[in-house]
Amino acid sequence: MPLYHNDDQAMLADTAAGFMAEEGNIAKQLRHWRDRNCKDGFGHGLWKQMAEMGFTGMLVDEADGGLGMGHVEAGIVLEEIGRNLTPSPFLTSSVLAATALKHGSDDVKGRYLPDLIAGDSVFAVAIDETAKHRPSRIATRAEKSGNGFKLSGTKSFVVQGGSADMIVVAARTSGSDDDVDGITLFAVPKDAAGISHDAVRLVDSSMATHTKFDGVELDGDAVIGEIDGGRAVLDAMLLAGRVGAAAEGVGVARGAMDMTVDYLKQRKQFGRLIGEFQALQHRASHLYSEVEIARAVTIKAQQLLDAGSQQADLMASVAKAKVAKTARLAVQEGVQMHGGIGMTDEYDIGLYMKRDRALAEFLGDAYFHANRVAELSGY
Amino acid sequence: MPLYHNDDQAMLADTAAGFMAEEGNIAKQLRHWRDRNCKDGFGHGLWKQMAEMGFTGMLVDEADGGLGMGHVEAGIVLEEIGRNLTPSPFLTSSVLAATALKHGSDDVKGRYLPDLIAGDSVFAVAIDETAKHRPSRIATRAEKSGNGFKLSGTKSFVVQGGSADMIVVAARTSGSDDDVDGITLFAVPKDAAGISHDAVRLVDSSMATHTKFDGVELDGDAVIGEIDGGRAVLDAMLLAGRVGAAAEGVGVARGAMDMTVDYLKQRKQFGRLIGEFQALQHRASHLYSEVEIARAVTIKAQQLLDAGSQQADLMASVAKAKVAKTARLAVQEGVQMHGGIGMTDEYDIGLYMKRDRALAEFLGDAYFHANRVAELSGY
Amino acid sequence: MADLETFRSETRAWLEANCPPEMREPVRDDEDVYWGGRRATFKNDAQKAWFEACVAKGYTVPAWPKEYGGAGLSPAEAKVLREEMSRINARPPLSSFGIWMLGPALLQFGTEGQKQRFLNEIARGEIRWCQGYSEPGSGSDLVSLQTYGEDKGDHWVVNGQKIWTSYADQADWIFCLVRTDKNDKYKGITFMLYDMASEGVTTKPILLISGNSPFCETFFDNVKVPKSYGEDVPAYVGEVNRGWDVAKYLLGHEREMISGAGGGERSAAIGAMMKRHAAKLGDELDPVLRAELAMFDVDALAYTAMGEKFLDEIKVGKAHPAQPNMMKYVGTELNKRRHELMMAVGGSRSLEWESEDTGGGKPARGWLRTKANSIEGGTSEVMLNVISKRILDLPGA
Amino acid sequence: MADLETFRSETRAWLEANCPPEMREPVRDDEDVYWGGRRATFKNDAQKAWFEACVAKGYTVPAWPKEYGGAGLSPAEAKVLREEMSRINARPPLSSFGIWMLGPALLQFGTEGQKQRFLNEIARGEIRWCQGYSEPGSGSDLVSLQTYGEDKGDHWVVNGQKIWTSYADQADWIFCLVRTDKNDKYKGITFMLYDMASEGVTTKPILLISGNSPFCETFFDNVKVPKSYGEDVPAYVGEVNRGWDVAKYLLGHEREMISGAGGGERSAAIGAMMKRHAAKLGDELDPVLRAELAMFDVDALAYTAMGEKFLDEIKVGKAHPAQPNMMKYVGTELNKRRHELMMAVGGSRSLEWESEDTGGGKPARGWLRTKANSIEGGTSEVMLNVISKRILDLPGA
Repeated sequence: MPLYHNDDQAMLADTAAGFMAEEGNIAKQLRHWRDRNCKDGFGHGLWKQMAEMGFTGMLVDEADGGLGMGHVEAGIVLEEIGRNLTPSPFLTSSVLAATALKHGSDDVKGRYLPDLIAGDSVFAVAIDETAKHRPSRIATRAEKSGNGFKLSGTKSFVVQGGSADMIVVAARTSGSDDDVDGITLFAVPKDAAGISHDAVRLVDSSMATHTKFDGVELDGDAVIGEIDGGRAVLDAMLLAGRVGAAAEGVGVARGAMDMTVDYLKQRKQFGRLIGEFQALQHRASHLYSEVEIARAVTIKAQQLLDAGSQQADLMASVAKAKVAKTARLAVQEGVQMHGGIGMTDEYDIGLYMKRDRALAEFLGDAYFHANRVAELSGY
Repeated sequence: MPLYHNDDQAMLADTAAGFMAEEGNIAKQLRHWRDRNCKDGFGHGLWKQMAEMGFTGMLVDEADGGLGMGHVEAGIVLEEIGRNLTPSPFLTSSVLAATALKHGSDDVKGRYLPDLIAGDSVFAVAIDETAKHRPSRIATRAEKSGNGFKLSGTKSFVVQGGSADMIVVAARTSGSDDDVDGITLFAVPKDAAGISHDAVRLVDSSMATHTKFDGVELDGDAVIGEIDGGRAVLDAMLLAGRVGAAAEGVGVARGAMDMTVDYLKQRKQFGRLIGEFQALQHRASHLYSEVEIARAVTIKAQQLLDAGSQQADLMASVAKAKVAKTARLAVQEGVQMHGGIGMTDEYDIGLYMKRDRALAEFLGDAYFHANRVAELSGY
Repeated sequence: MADLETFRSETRAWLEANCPPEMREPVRDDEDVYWGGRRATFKNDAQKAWFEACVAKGYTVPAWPKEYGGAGLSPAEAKVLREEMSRINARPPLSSFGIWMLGPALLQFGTEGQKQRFLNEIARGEIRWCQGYSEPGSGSDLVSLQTYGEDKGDHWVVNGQKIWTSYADQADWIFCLVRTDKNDKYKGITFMLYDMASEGVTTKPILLISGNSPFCETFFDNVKVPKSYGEDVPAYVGEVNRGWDVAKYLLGHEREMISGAGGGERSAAIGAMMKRHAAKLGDELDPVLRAELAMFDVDALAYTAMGEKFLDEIKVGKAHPAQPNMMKYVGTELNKRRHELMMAVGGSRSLEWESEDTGGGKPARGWLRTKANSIEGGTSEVMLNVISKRILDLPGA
Repeated sequence: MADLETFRSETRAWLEANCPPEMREPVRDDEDVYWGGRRATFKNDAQKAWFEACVAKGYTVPAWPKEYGGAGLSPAEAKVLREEMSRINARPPLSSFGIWMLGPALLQFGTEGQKQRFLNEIARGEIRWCQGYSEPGSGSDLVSLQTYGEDKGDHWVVNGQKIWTSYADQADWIFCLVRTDKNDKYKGITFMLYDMASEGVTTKPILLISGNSPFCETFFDNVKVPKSYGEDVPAYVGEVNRGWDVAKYLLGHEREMISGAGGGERSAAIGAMMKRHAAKLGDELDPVLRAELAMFDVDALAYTAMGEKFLDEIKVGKAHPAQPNMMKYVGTELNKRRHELMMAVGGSRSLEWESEDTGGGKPARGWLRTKANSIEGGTSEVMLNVISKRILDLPGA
């Protein structure tokens, strides 16, 4: 498969770009909700619109009411989300949770997917337990209890945890914290008895929770996939999420770069446009190169994932790391080249810097994934 | 103590700079001996001259016939050696071996130091056993045998191993390869029975050997310091050698930088001096900053070492790593900014690149020492 | 040397007697810093007592001459005082741009009358000053400033706009670069001093990405500035139209100050601290992150040595006059890198913007704050230009 | 598609029958490469047999038309041939600047007579060409070249000096940029073709830091170059004074080739290989070095994907015309970094310059060779300039 968008994908990209620029732009969404101190961190109206466009269920199989599209397509939407810094539960609900639910029984799918696709039900995912992404260690426990389970433990960095209706929780049903096996995934209602959320606003104005499960009682049908066999579901979910986060990061990088290159063509100092200064030209051209490459490897990872390739896992980590490094460079160069006004809240470039920080951290940062690339490569 | 040269040191710096530029310059020494395919890798005439100036014995106590100077002073000479790429056994003989011999008995000192100081006897040191610097692992063994020892093992990267008269060998007299204790240092005549040298020319035209000890019989008085207590001597020798190598590296970096900045002021392209291009200006200015810093921390390490501070070990690794990174930058920018002619043997900038490579590797590269900084800092 | 040791023990005793325990705690928020000025209030009695003791002793500006409110300490004595204050973690009794910026300019260029009046006001914390340099169109290219003072004989009428005026909304007076001759770019700027309460002065705080607003936009709408405030107290420093000399001197002084600060918190290695921080978060350092920390520590510790060398050389006039630009460049870039790494170790916890656990988002806000380091007081790009020109002597730089 | 599969199986059979086993081994040294030309000799019979089989089949230049010595393969067929050759590690039957550089220029700009003569000579390996572009004073600024051809009616008299002429001492003919109008910088250069055996041509090999001498200085002392070699065979490509168009085309082609090569050996991850290499040396990777390798592999694998995307986009005309500059810039900088890391893993062993264990210093010489990557064919700085101008459209770029 050639590493560029086919005609259908190019059309989708046009649609997504137009829609997100119009409806999801920074003034209309990020600043709007932030300045109102919105506790959800995103606009439900836009989310319903995205559902109407079919975006919310694009990764869900057609048989289950979705569009049956792949990660290249989801990445197209995510890149535009990134470029516009649009707050939405797309990554958590439509990529991570949707991927997990694919592994659920027909019963599970029937129960959750229609509302997810309609945008009526928002999903969060609860994976991390410390301040860094360590999915190999899961201490949250679900003990057998009657026909169901009792869930206890604490999860961190549950993005949309406060406003979501359901939370996909990775918990341990057997074995010890560092075991590969013994994981089970559960769909837990946000308001279940024994659950408590400590909602925190993050640097990018998104909302996340520290969520505590204190003997939360769950029916057996809350299980997604196999009991004790959840590692595969978790891995699939992480893989989709990482590739998705990379795509959103490409959008953040491109948005920051475009804004900065535009600024270089407008701002004058010392009687010249600052874009005339060769030192800045070279840095901008280097940044351009890195962004192109980050985008290429992200599309590569999407295609491998869609093709079910065993290479997808490695390439997902390459993409997540490369994008994290590149978007970081883009926002740093962006703020520096904007000079003083880049430090003001009035200009958008700082918002890109904040979003990059939170997005890069989500599902593993550049260091985590570079290390993972080494491990997967056998060194 | 202020972090700059005092009047005596400044005077020494003038002397050393003048002497090395006159007698030790690239045409007269490095190219001269290299183009004659000299198997010693350095000129004995210059070495005798350096002895006459007192350089060879500058670190040796006055009571033992030396100048009783410190590592700041040795560093002054080494910086000029580095700047002129002067091949000489100064680092191995007058820094490493001289430091080891300081720990020897009066008998040992009396036997070796006069010739060392006179420049009549050249010393090499045999530490590494693999292609990387791993002084924590010493497998070369010296077994008790009568009144003396039998030495067996193989050492690599023995700089000046072929032309030296004596080799200081770190060997194990007890314990296992990775033990801290159980090391003993020996002064071994280069031509002892059972010793064989595989001399190789290195990229910088210096000569080193793979040296094999096959049951080499040594008298008890070959021991430098205490039997089984040689780790302290080895550590002292390494410390002095690393600080010395850093100083030489500063010279390499400064030499490469100066040559490059000069070139920026001479070479025209596109109708302008290339030094007018802002992208190159910024890179040159960044390089200048790094070189200044590398030099500062090297002097800091020298002063701490001279003061017998416990901090010297950490700062030596900081200096060695910082200098390695900086000199690498200097030679890379040097060759690139020289363009095509930078790739020719006719121009000296490539010689700096070659020397930097060999020097940075000696006694641990930037990666080794950065890791050591982390370990010494407790992480 | 004996004298210095005497001075040290006296100082130690004086500090023991006069610095209240509450003033020996690290500064935790803005209220812990006393800025002085007409509208200033003390946070508590300890802050007031400490400030007043220092004013009486001349220790708000210890190295200034006694007749201007200082203690007349020699550089060596001033160093001893700094060391002794640092030993007990004593807070600065007074912070102000008067002390850091205007004072040094007046000491260098001021008339006796100006020094008597303004330096004493500063030393006693009576007047809080702000700085009016940058304008929206002139950041790095400061000399292109447009704020214009029309000469009306005994006064100027000033019109224009400044930006990045620190705490202008809380300041009493401003030292301000004003164009007084439109025909000469460099020799047409006057370094004026005037009251922020003058009619026609308005300020508007600038919200930064860190969520703080330490800077303002400041507007001058027909502000009347008298040319003199009394005998030997002109309303400008240096000469009319020669304010650029004063500004350049101060910019150099500022860079030196920023770069000199490199010896302290900014340059410390962080790896070990980060390991402990990770452990506190129930975590350990990723191997690749650990390696980045090691590489950072090498650079940070090397820069610390450079800072020491730089200060040693400054003292004896050995430092290249443009060296502060190098120090500022490297120090600020390192500090940005430091906070990037600290954020990485802190992970999702460090992303929190308002939570109690993070003291209201201190890690994130601090991290964002560092991004201004390489912009304010001369951008990294300008620093590199200056090094190219003044140190490397590159053509056309 | 069915046709392609037929072609594939035919090709496989043909290769099986015609490519001797000795020609299926990796290239180990210069002698393993056959460059053709008047003075060429074969290393062994296998090399000769393989070369002759390919000439007969048109496989020295498979994508060229049959009438010019090629096999007339379509791009898809050429790709199949490349894949099948690569499958059995078949060596290229013939290497030459005629194939890589002059051929494409003639196919684009040549007369029918030139194509008939010169392309066939190239395809059959009869004439070995070298390239005369750079001069001592004009490297990146190629258009400032000074070698001058004085118009003498039916011939030019060429005087001047070229540098970096690859293997000029072994070449038969040169394609050479010569100034023919001193009044127009761009429109005063002619792309000439002439015999290196002409009177007045001398060459002097340049010793490189790697110890090799693939390049020469080439001097022209009153060299007489006839304007025509027969009917429809002018001694220049394109028009007189319009050689810059040809050169620009070829430079773009060269960058594309260099950047396209990124898909192969250059872009592969190296961490795992380096771990094995360290183990072979009785060692293991330092943790910080391992981290650097991991960061490198991220960049290298990402660049591989970019290489793939670039080639895919080139095929359908989607790539930005200046994208080869970006590929060349990143690919060459990555390759330099790769060799730095390989040298680090190899430690003191990799420093050896002549030893048998290192095949005569292969690691070190290879490492030094990579330093030219970012200089030859347009420096990294020029690449960044081009990106600034043609892709980012930055002012004054």
